[in-house]
Amino acid sequence: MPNFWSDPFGFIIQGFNNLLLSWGWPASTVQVVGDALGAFVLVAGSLFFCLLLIWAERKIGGRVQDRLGPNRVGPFGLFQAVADMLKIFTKEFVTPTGVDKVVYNLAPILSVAAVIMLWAVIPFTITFYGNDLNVGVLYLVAVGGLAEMGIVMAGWGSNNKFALLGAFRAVAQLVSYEVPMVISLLLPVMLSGSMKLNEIVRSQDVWFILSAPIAAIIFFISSIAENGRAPFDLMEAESEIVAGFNIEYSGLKFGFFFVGDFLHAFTIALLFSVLFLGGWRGPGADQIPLLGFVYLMLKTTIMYFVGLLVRFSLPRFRIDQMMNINWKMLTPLALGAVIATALIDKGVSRFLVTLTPVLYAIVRTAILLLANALVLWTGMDLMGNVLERRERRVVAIEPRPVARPEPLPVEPEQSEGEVP
Amino acid sequence: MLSDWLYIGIFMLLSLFLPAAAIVIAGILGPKKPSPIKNSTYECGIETVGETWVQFKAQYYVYALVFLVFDVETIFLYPWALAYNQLTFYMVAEAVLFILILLTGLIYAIRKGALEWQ
Amino acid sequence: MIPLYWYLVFSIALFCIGLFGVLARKNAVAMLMGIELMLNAVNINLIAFWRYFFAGSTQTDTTRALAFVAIVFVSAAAEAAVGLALIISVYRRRQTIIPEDMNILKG
Amino acid sequence: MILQLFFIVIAAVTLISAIFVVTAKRLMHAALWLVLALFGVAVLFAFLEASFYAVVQVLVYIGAIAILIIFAVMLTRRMMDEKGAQLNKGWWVAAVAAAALFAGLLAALGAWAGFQEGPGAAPDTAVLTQFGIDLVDPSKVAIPFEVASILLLAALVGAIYIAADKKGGKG
Repeated sequence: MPNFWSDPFGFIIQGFNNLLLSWGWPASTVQVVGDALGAFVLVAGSLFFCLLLIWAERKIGGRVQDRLGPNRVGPFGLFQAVADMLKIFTKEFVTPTGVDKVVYNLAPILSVAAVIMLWAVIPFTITFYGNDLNVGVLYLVAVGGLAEMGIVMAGWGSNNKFALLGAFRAVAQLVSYEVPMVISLLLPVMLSGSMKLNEIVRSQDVWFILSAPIAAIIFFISSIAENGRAPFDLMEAESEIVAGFNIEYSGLKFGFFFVGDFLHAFTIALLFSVLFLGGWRGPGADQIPLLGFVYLMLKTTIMYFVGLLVRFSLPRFRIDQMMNINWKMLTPLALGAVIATALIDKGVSRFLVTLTPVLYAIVRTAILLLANALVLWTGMDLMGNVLERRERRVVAIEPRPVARPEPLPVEPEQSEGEVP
Repeated sequence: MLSDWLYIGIFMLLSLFLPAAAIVIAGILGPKKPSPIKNSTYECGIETVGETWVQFKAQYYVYALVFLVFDVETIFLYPWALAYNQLTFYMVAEAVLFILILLTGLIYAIRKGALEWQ
Repeated sequence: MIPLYWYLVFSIALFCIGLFGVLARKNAVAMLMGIELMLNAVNINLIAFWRYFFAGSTQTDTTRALAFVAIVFVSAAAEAAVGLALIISVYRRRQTIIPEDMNILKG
Repeated sequence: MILQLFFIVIAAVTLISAIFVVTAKRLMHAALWLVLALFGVAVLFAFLEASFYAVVQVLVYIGAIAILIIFAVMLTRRMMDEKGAQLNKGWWVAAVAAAALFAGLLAALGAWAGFQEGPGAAPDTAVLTQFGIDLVDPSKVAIPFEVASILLLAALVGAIYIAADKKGGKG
């Protein structure tokens, strides 16, 4: 029986199971009921946690843009998000004519469910983790793919030309940014030898951001694009097609698209810290699971803050720039990183086997770091002159629009004196 | 193995039903005053012009296509990545050949300009 | 436990529905959906046999079935990609994707 | 016992959505029913404890192929197509042929000996790692591994060559 202070989650679960067993329920039903309750807590918890995220995002956004952010309702404006929630719960659902009922209503639910389902496999502490699925990493990407289905349904279901166009531009962006994400996730799986997220965290004696920095950068960039945030937020950008795919939604359905959006921002930080920053690992995390949870939350808030800074400081990309970045820079770089890491690590590890485990880890990480630096340098160099050459050619061709005054209609000389 | 999927199944059902329940509650709470103007599709205020089914460029199709090819490539690469620690250098080179073949596909798509956004 | 023939009956049913889709549908894209259903039925069959005979056994190469299923995935993806590309290019030139109208070769 | 009930429910949902895929009036509805059918097949893979293929099914089929089909449906839309009957004239011949095939295969299945097989031992979690090793083991399945990449390359190059509109976005 873990004592309460060191491991509250384990204590509650253990206590609950013992209580049910004492009522004489068979072990299987206790396990199922425990699963159901754990799932309910996680799902409901993540939905209400989103309120805190909305408040945090608006507050930090305000401070970054040198303004206060919500501070009226409650201390530091904490209850602003709750007030917004109550308001939006009583909003009217305006459903336009000719709408495909089932598809129209299923879209917001699917786009929120796709984000919440990511929480099922995240390991919070050494004892408390949602589920140790042995295909955890692929499950994350597959569930991320379901969000695109939600967007397609939203665009097509609302029977609106602009929503349809907006939805397909959004899906084109999401689909193309999932390629570098899937390839960069290969590296943590390679280095840890397992797809279980718990196993990945446990084998991160050296954080994977050190031994696979390129994969970490590409994963972070493509998950921001997958979330449709700041530099890649072409989906609901004002300058683009009206309001993207969620034009025809109102009330809580419209709200749920943004609940999914805010929750996804935090989930990205959580996944990044689990996959690349060593999850709950830290001094003393094995003995005291609560400490592990604190470490995880610390790393996640830092990454969440970095995500917000990126969101509030970078201007928006044009859609062709966005596609160029993805297909010409991120995907080749991710493939290069996988190839370089695989070859160099396998080639070198034969000679390192004589070293002591600690030294082995350090030297291997140093070599991997070098490999990544090499790939990054050649990538940037290659990318650089490819993009420049194209830019120079394009600029050379087009006549530069110089503000030249209109040639005045030249009257014949002798009419100089007349007043026009 | 099955208990994992039982948990995932329960989790999936719950994450579909809780938002749906919230929407149903909001539907009950919210006022219902439909009017023909309110229910017309939103087109920046002007009447909808022409049918909703609008034409598209083939550009979207090419993105989904390249994504499909690289997605299917991961079916082979993830088991290989799982077993990476027990592989010899020759086996790793085989997988690198696999990646290189598909990298040439990507380079072909880039050079042909299919991935540009017209 | 679930006996094996349940899976086999299910995959036969799915295969026949897919076949009906291919034979009876007018639209070329709908025919492709029928083909996808048939390929899924094949996958179900393969994995059912793998699970009931090879999964936990100690024979040497039990993963041959998994490789077979991976190849079915690859061919389904390649077939869908090229098939849809053909349909789009035919649509672009002939403005129709009804198989009956594509009878230019009839002369 | 509950497992068998689950199986029947999932199989029924998948077959019904497959029937809708085949008979849906509007093409977009057929595509969305296809997504539900593919999801049912993924759940069946999970029943068969091939969890790698359950996740790959969701990732590849629903994440990529269904999106590709929906894009193709969108690219080849014409108002006239929607109104006409979706089934061609000889659809009942196809129905009879499919039913005959179903009966024939069932008969063949009945004749097969190894029927009362209960499921064998559950696969241990290392089967996927073993699959990874076999994929690149020259004496096992390394050849299909490389041939698959060549097939994918051919599909990619061919589809791009055909689909990329040459006259600058007239498509």
